[in-house]
Amino acid sequence: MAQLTMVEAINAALSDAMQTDEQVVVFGQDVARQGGVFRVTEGLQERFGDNRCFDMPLAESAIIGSAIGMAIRGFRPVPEIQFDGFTFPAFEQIASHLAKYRNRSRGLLAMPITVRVPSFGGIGSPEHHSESTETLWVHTAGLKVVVPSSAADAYSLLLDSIECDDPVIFLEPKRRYWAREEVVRGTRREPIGRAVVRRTGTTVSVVTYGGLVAVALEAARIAEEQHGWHLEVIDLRSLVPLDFDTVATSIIKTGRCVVFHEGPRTLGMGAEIAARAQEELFWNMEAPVLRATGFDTPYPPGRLEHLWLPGVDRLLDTVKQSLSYDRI
Amino acid sequence: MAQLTMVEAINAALSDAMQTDEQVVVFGQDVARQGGVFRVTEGLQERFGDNRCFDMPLAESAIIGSAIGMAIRGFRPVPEIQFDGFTFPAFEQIASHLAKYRNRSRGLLAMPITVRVPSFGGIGSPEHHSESTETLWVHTAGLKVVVPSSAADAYSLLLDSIECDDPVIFLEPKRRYWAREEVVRGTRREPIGRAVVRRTGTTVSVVTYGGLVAVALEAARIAEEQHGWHLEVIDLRSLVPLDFDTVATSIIKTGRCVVFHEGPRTLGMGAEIAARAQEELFWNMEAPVLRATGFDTPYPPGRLEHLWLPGVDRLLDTVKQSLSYDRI
Amino acid sequence: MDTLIENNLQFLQFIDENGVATRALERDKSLSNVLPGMYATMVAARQVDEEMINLQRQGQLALYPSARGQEGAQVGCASALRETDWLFPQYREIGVFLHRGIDVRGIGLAWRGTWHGGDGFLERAVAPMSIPIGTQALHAVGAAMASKWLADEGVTVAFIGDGATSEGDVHEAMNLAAVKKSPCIFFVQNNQWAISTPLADQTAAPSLASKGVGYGMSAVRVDGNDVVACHVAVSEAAARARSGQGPTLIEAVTYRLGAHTTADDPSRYRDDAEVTSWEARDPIARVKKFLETSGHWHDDLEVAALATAAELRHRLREAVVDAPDPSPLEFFDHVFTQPTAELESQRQLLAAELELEG
Amino acid sequence: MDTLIENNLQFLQFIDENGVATRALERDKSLSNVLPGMYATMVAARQVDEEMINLQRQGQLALYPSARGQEGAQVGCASALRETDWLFPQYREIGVFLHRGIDVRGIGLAWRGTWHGGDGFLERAVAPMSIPIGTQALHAVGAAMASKWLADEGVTVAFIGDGATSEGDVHEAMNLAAVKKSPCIFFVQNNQWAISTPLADQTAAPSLASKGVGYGMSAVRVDGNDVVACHVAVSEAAARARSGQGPTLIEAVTYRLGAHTTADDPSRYRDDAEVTSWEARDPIARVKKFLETSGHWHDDLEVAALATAAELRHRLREAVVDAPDPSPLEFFDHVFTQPTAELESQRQLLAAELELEG
Ligand SMILES: Cc1ncc(C[n+]2csc(CCOP(=O)(O)OP(=O)(O)O)c2C)c(N)n1
Ligand SMILES: Cc1ncc(C[n+]2csc(CCOP(=O)(O)OP(=O)(O)O)c2C)c(N)n1
Ligand SMILES: [Mg+2]
Ligand SMILES: [Mg+2]
Repeated sequence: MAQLTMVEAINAALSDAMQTDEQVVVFGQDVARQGGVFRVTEGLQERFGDNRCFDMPLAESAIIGSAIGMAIRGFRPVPEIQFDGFTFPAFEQIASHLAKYRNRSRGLLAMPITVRVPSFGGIGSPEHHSESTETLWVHTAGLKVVVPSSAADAYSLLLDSIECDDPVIFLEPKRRYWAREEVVRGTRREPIGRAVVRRTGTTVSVVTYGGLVAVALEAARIAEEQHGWHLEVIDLRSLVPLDFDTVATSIIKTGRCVVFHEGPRTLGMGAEIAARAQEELFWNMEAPVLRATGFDTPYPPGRLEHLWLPGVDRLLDTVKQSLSYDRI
Repeated sequence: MAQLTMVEAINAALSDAMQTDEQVVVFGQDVARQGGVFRVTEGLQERFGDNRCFDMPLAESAIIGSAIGMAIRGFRPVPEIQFDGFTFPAFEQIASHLAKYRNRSRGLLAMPITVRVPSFGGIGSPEHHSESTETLWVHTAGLKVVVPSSAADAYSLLLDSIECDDPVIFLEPKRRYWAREEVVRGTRREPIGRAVVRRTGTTVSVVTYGGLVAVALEAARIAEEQHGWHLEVIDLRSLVPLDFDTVATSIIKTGRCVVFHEGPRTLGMGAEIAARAQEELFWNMEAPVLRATGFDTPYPPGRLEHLWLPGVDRLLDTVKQSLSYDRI
Repeated sequence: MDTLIENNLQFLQFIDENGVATRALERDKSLSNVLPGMYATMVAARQVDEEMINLQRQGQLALYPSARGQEGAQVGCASALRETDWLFPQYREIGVFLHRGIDVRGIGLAWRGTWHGGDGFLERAVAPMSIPIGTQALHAVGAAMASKWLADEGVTVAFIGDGATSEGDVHEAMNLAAVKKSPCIFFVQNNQWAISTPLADQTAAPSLASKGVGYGMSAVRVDGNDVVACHVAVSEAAARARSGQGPTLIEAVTYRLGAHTTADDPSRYRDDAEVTSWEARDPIARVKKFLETSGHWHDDLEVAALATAAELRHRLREAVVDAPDPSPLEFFDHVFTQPTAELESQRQLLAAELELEG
Repeated sequence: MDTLIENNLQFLQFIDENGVATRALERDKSLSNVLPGMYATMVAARQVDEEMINLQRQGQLALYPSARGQEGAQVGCASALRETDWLFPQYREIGVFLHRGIDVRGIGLAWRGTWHGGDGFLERAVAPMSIPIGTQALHAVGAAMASKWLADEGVTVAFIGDGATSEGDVHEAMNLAAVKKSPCIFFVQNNQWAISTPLADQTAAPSLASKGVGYGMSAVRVDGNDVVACHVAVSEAAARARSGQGPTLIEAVTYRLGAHTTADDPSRYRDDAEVTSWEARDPIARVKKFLETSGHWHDDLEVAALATAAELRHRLREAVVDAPDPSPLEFFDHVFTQPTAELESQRQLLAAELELEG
């Protein structure tokens, strides 16, 4: 049992998947010779050879488009897009083909492709390197969307994603890349589509995912200490499928919910969770679902991102606001 | 005063804008020689010459990317993307540049570009010709998103969009292209950012836009006749800026709201309206905001689209469900 | 191989528009064996094309893009490949589909709007028709890369149009294929038009084949209305690809005799005279003349070709006219391997709606 | 114009790596007037580059992509243009920025992460740095189209890298520029690497200049470490563009002597020997030698160049070290002409947060 960073855990998952299944191929920009700009794919080319792990020309649409061709011939591609913002040149291949091929072929053709994307902000990157892209994929029917929050979860969810016959957009929170956790090679955690309550509580349900799970847990600790609030923290883990049951169970208990995500607020995941909560739990809500999120502005320059990103304070302010709704 | 189709009204707006402002240029695939596959741009090249209205090679990213370059040099481009689904190859230029240039230049550089897109379903088109793309643009900070519902509104909103110094994604509901309305050249209606109550009522607020406004009005007529329900029908007209005040005023009156849009339900505009309504009008809601929408599946083949698209029945079923919530 | 060009307008042709051989048919024998079959498929393609247009006019199909005039390019190409070679069509490849033996039913139903992508394609190693222009070229390259790893000697073909060459995806595809030496053929049907946009507004290149230079890719320009030239060019390209020599770009110079689709009115943007001049270069008439003058013709050939074509037209009509629609509940079946809970509940909603309606 | 090539490896060079003239400098006179100035700008670029790296190491900048080794290409290009010609850089063009007189402050603050895109660019007809590879090439074409309509004799330059040539946007840009005969120059700094990807994994083309063929575009391959060759090639291309003869593709063959950025460790993927061999071809040393041997050198030149460079380093350091951040409330100012109601309320939220924090 080893304490691995998320980078190492993802590397381990790729390596295990390639070992288990010869159809798994890993490729992208700078993934082979260099082992990835974050070293996530380090050593894979040496170990599995040029045909299983290779570099691609600087062309994102080509990375996804050729993966689709490989999948048609029975492979299980795991392409990497170097950064969140560079999924955009591949948007057409993802939305028009990756997401729709199974449907177009009336179920005959699977698209067992996992698109790995180092994602989200928090590490002071230049423009276009800190985008929250999940809304794009969640709204596009036909894609699964997985967002791990820790090393062990990343290991398990990535193996699940690669084995899954549906296309998965796998968003890796860069800011958690170097956080360590015990990872047991070969064991799995909850499958894709299951949210996990990371901390139980009774005051307010905090629904989050990815890099903000750790922030929410920290906020919950502080809230308990300073205010005596018992926050329940739910890690969604996958946004499609969405485990709304786990969210609902929590809300039924607390009556209150704050969604915590870092992308822009309008039509971020908070909107969908809020819509679902009031639709399905109208009589259970003691307060509206509130959103602690990024702003509806372009992602800011590195020096200012800490003020843009929702952190402990914005979350606790929002929790406080939720608590300001009195029972009638 | 003339009864114009929406196609004619848009053509009139383009023509008037080009007449008024020499910086307005119109271009895209098949817009010049042929006058557009829907004949929206008919006659513009003859009238204004090759430099003001011209055809482009088959490359959507080039259409938007070059528009950005023209805007940098002071022009006011009005590019057309031939169909909704073909905005995807231009996604990067739209999301990474069109939406962000003003911010990147700290306000120095405006992007007075109006991207016209024949949009949405309902006319039995092949795959990729019936997409509802609004979520993509609404979630991307920096874009205005305008969706006219009728000929006269299209005329006025398009002139407003072209005059506006911000980038506008102008989504034209193809299914209303041939519906006629009286259009008074040279006069304007409510500006971008103002919703309009198309029919007043007290029972339930129906919030919609684009091609579904007419369907909602038809449903309201039937609802009144058959059930004695008085539906209030709100036409949002622009999704960014969103006129939530008009929606709120209506909900405060009715206590109930159904959002009616044709794209997939998850993270469609219904999610945002629902989230906002419960956040801001928690105590006013007598029922949750419900959604009558398309499904979370790829857009279906032409022969089945009438069963996929939300129509009068799905809307009235949803209204009925809203009314099933009793006051406590 | 003397047919490959590097940046010039050299134009590979074996049979000219009068049906006269302009170049020695090295493989004369083998070609004369297959040419009658190719002729029959071209005739069938032309006839099925006409039937599709009729069916569209009768409201049975939503839309149809005619391949009239491009049968030589299409059948010449398809006939030079193995059945197992994966093909990635755009949407106008009726000649390719028929050569591969795809049931007209599955093609017709796609254009009826019964289901996207058609039916019976994958079983014949043909990808479903691809509407977003140029995108399928990348799928062809990925499949070619796969063939190389599988060492199955497979070749893939990306069918693209002159318009498609302007799209970024086609560039990325050609570049990738050349870098990876993938066994992929880019078969461009340069039919001179992309809807209303003529070639001159699409590119300033001296030829589309000349684009091969900038990718370090073999390229050849052929008379696309000469089925033999197309067949030979693709045969050679396929042989090269199979032997590890990488991709080839083939520009088949042809003409779209009909409208872009049944929704299009080409009189709005092009002269009749141009169409007439290309009608004189018809790929079908030309083979027939050649077969006649070269002594390979016999009337049974025409009779058989027309009979097969008639049968296909009949079968198409039977399969398509008033064809039943699938259950709309199928919407939810093919999104994922298993529908999500959310999809399940949406299915129930639709099921309830359908029940109400009876 | 004899320097334009069509598909070959011809390589335009005036001064070789030993500082020896390899070709008659036709414009000998005028060049010897400007060469000392170009030398000074190259020295300044090298020095500012070093200061940026220092500042990054000291935690004052978030990141910096060194242009070491590419000064000849950059200054040679920029010096051949008018001040009013619009430039569309990628991100590594420090030599271009300095030649244009952009304040080092505005460049430094961009890499500090104070504001995206930098400051002082637009005033000098330079677009903000563009991070998504290849995308800015299309902006350059649009601006060139605008210049043509404005009849302002303007030329635009798209700066792209060898890696960028693989992106679809660059293809669409070159094709569009050629079709519209736009006054646009595609200036490719082929520095052999795209992060860890060497040219051979990026393209199979015989040269990047050869890509001009498939667009019907003039193209030339120059020694990118020879500032004179770059200057001449761009001058000629600009003259062609201004006289309505359309775009030109210029491949400047150079080398990225440093890491991709300060976050990169090139020892992971390339040999020191390769770097050493290119160090011998340094563009700055070469001009100096040439000036010396051709009798244009005097020590004041070096003194003045170093003094200017030192001043720029100083100014950069002053401007950047512990530079204050803008108010985060500015987030809401530049999204639209006027903030929407929703943005207004988000601004209030942030203002309240900031107040709480004191
Ligand atoms: C990405 C994209 N943009 C636009 C269209 C609309 N469109 C359909 S066919 C066509 C022209 C295609 O021309 P070409 O590639 O020459 O093929 P042809 O139709 O001549 O066979 C266009 C612009 C599309 N289908 N996809
Ligand atoms: C669309 C896109 N994909 C990926 C990246 C990540 N990236 C940054 S620089 C770079 C290499 C660029 O190479 P080249 O064009 O040769 O320019 P150079 O860095 O050598 O100056 C890559 C892949 C990016 N910025 N944009
Ligand atoms: Mg064509
Ligand atoms: Mg490079």
